[in-house]
Amino acid sequence: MVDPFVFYLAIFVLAIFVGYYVVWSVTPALHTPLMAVTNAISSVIIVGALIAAAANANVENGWIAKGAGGLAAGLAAVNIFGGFLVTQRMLAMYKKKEKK
Amino acid sequence: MVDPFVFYLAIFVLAIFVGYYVVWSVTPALHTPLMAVTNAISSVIIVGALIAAAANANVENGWIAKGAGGLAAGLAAVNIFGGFLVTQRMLAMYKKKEKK
Amino acid sequence: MNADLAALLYLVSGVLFILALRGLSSPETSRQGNNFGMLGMAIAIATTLWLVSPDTTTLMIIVGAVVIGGGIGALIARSIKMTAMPQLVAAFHSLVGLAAVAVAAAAFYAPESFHIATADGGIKMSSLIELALGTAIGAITFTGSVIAFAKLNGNMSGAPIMLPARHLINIAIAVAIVALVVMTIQDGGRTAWHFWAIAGLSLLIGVLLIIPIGGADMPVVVSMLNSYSGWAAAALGFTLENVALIITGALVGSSGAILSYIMCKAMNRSFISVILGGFGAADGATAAATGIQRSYKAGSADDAAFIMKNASKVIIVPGYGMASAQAQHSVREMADMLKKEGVDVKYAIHPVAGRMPGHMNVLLAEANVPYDEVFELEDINNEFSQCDVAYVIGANDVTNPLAKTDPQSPIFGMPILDVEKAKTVLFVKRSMGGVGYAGVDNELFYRDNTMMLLGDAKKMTDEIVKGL
Amino acid sequence: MNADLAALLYLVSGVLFILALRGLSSPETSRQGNNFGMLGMAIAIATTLWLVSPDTTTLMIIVGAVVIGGGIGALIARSIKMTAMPQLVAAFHSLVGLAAVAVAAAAFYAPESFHIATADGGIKMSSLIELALGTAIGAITFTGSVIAFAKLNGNMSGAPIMLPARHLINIAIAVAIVALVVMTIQDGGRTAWHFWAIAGLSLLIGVLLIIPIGGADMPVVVSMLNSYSGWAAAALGFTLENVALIITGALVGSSGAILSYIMCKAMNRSFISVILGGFGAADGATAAATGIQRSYKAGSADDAAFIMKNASKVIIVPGYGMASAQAQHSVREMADMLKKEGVDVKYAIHPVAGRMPGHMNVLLAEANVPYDEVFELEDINNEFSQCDVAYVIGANDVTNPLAKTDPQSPIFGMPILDVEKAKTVLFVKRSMGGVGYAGVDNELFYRDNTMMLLGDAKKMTDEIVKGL
Ligand SMILES: NC(=O)c1ccc[n+]([C@@H]2O[C@H](COP(=O)([O-])OP(=O)(O)OC[C@H]3O[C@@H](n4cnc5c(N)ncnc54)[C@H](OP(=O)(O)O)[C@@H]3O)[C@@H](O)[C@H]2O)c1
Ligand SMILES: NC(=O)c1ccc[n+]([C@@H]2O[C@H](COP(=O)([O-])OP(=O)(O)OC[C@H]3O[C@@H](n4cnc5c(N)ncnc54)[C@H](OP(=O)(O)O)[C@@H]3O)[C@@H](O)[C@H]2O)c1
Repeated sequence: MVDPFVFYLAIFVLAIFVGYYVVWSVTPALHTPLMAVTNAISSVIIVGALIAAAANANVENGWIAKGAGGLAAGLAAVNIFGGFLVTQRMLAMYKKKEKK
Repeated sequence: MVDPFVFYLAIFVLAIFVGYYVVWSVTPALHTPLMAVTNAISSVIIVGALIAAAANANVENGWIAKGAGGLAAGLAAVNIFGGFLVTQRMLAMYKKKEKK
Repeated sequence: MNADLAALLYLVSGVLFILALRGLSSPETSRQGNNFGMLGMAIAIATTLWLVSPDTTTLMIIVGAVVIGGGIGALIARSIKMTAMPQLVAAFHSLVGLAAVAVAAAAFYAPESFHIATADGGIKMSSLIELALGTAIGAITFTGSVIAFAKLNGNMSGAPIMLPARHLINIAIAVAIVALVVMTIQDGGRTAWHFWAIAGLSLLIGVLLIIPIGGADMPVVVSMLNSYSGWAAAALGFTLENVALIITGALVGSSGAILSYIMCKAMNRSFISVILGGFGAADGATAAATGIQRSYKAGSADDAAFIMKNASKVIIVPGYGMASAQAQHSVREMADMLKKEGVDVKYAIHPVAGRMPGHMNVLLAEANVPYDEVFELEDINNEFSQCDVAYVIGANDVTNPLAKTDPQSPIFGMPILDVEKAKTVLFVKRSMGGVGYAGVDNELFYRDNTMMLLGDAKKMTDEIVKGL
Repeated sequence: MNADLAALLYLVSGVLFILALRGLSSPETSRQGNNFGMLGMAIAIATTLWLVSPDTTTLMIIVGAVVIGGGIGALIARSIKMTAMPQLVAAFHSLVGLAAVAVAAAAFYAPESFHIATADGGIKMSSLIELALGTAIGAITFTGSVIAFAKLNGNMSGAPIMLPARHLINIAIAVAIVALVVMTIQDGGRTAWHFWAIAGLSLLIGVLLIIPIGGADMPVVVSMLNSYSGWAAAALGFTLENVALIITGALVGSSGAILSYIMCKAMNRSFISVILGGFGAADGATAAATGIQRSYKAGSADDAAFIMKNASKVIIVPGYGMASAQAQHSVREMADMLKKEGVDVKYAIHPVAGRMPGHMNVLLAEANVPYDEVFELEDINNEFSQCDVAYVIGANDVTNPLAKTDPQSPIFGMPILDVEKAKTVLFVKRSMGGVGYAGVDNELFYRDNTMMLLGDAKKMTDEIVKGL
């Protein structure tokens, strides 16, 4: 059996290639929304926060983990809602010339 | 434990994205070498051929596998040498204007 | 089976994030892309909740956190001014950084929940390394972004703060962090203060790294920190064995790095020189003082209105001044009036006009300027020679011909908009003394075909609108 | 440990293959890219040999196969004419397809070696599906490529062969293949004839799919088969749990698909219409017959030499005729002479000029034409109006203005090179009767500013060189 780490590494390496190409293909006019949306998606770290919040409260330090998880979930939520909504707001403003 | 299949699938999906972007970024002037080199690299199927050739000769049908492996290795070798060398030959021809 | 399905769903959400960025390749597809992003996030969250099957307490914590956090986020997103985007992005980054530290702390205190505990109650070595990396990068992102926010938002002076021997201090702290990581590994992650020391020193280094960098270089810093937050997420993704987190980390990491690169390239500065700091307001004043006596032609709003009304082609060149005066709506109005007079109006955007990439585009979009009237440098630069008027509003460095002629100038080599080729250049700025971001005088002000319109960008444009 | 290291090495080789394709984004980096590709292949082979640690017999088989195969490959690579590249690529694809079938057969017969055997001596279901997929796609690639080779190489007429009820036959075979796959799964892969029946039927369908497609559509077919061979490799990669194979399969699969798309797009045809076949030499003759009476201006090589010597700008437009006459060296010579006379010479290449993507570029490169004198359609198309002479050598469809004006024409909507805007168009072809690939008459022949140079492309150009 191959150690899963190797797979994660492979996924990471390929994702860097994808990131490289996908970002270069973003039009410069949308670089500000790009910054906002990368911000939003990097808050997927909330999955870690949820796991932490679900830590067993009865083990030693369980409540520390739960608290940290709750904090992280809240912070990430600010970003998720804030990031996606502000991006949406910005993108809604980009309009083509109306045909007359 | 996550089934390795999921990892291979993830790698496959990401590699398709990479392939998409990397091929679109190939300059049209090099489309012929592109066809030749993809040909060469698809012969990495030779790894399967080598495994087949190394099959245990003593089990039932072992020799069939060995034979098929040898055949596949030979075919793939034609492609590997042929593909990379012809690409090299082509690429060597692309020259810039000499400075006078 | 559950784990397999979850991994698949995380893969789906990673792919949706890729599609979210891919959508940004054109305004038409961008909105759908953003929806993909939200869907991806929803899938990731739902999958995690399903996996951990939280009890009531946990659920209350989570719901509470998400409702409060989400509410604040939504509120900010609705009320924020478009001109404040650079600050906002910096503020958001700081939160991602802090969240990463909190998650790492939780994993450190409750390794069983994260499946990284060893049989004897310690933490796996590989996980400790990943956690330490995630903590350090997250903490640097946090304090660094806070400083960047304060500088951009004006809560803190933009001037670089240069501590003596700062490089030595930084190196010493970095060495200490590495030593602590080694200690915590040897000890299997059983000593809490190791973790907090790593976090604390990283917070400190985040501050020290950013204070010597001038306020105007903050956009590059923000982008760099964005990249860092990506790598922190990826490091934690390895610990959590989470495909979505790894893919996202790599995407965000690349994105930030590429944007920093694009900015440095368009400013013709090396990334290293930005990071080393010291570039900022200080040198500006001196450079500006030299040019102050030269003669220039000043004009009024009515003069400008007259010239533009009689032009057949006008190119508007917005810059940082338009953003700080919030003049984008007035500019759109002016353009509409001109178009009614039969004038052909276009906008020319330099890649680093304003204070963040795409800054001008988003402001013009806010003012309802159709994006097909807005052109990038390469696409419009050779049209200046055929246009009657270049209306430069709050842009300065990006039009400065010194970038082509004076190898001594700090902006030498930066590609510029060739506004000087227009028949007439109208230059809106508040005073002859004020300089742009790079702090250099602009030769254009003193040319024969230039007319200076001194005044606030918004007021001046509004007056021109009246004059039309 | 061994398995981990091997997986890492396969990842490295996959990444090297990505870099190999990435290198092709410009001629400067392409040679290094090719070296990366070779290195990646070497690593993949070495890793596999290390993993299987072959005994002497095995080693002899492998070395024998590689020496013979590699020798043949090297020989072909050295001796092949550049004009025969389309055939060569088709031939190579057929080998990949056949190799995939052979590997699948081996896995079917010796599942233990491939770690896909179940405890009771059968084969895992997922592996059986992957094997069946690999076999079917591989077999189709094999026979399909053989037919494509024969049509391109002239061993077989290019005319489409349309069996009656061919769609029905194809569907019936496809259904039979699916049924066989189900049977072999139910039976755990214990019955050899299942496998051979799948392979056999797939070989048959490969033939049936390609014979109705006209010879001139073969480039699209070759590219499509390239894509198939990629997917076959990826399917086997899943069985072999081999990262290099999976990555490569995805790369090759995308590459072939994108090239097919580019070709169809540039010809303004739908991929479906290519695959359904029937487009070919037949309709050409009739269409050409109609235009034969119209009057045109013919010229001699000396006339052409005189006109070009006195021009200040000449654009050369090569097409399939240059390839088939092997006139590229003569063209280069002519261009050199003209340049000596002070004439500005450039080359304009249409994306589907010739018979495969990039065909003209590789021929011109062979004739030592510097690639910075060679321009793509978008980059040069507006220069025709400023040039004195367009020297069209063996190109036809790609210059045909009908594509813009006649919605009935089979090439309508295809972007063309605007040679008609040149002051003088010199048109080299063998006869007024001959038509291009699309089989339509070219209105340009009868224009006032066109001079026809009737004769073989190479001979005509050589004579012009003498005239200069
Ligand atoms: N966009 C990015 O991503 C980014 C990132 C980092 C750095 N930068 C740098 O930022 C600079 C951007 O260039 P730029 O041409 O846009 O701006 P700039 O060179 O910074 O010049 C701004 C101009 O606007 C005027 N101004 C300021 N406030 C005004 C107001 N309220 N009304 C009217 N005029 C006003 C200023 O003169 P007064 O003070 O006299 O009014 C000045 O002439 C470049 O040097 C670039 O390298 C950009
Ligand atoms: N490049 C690709 O990837 C690709 C793929 C699929 C299809 N196609 C199709 O192929 C066509 C390519 O267009 P094209 O303009 O390059 O070529 P074309 O339209 O096929 O025309 C070839 C021309 O060359 C002349 N010719 C042939 N042999 C000659 C010789 N020995 N000496 C002088 N002239 C000779 C022919 O006339 P005579 O017979 O009178 O000499 C004809 O006018 C397009 O229709 C395209 O859609 C291309």
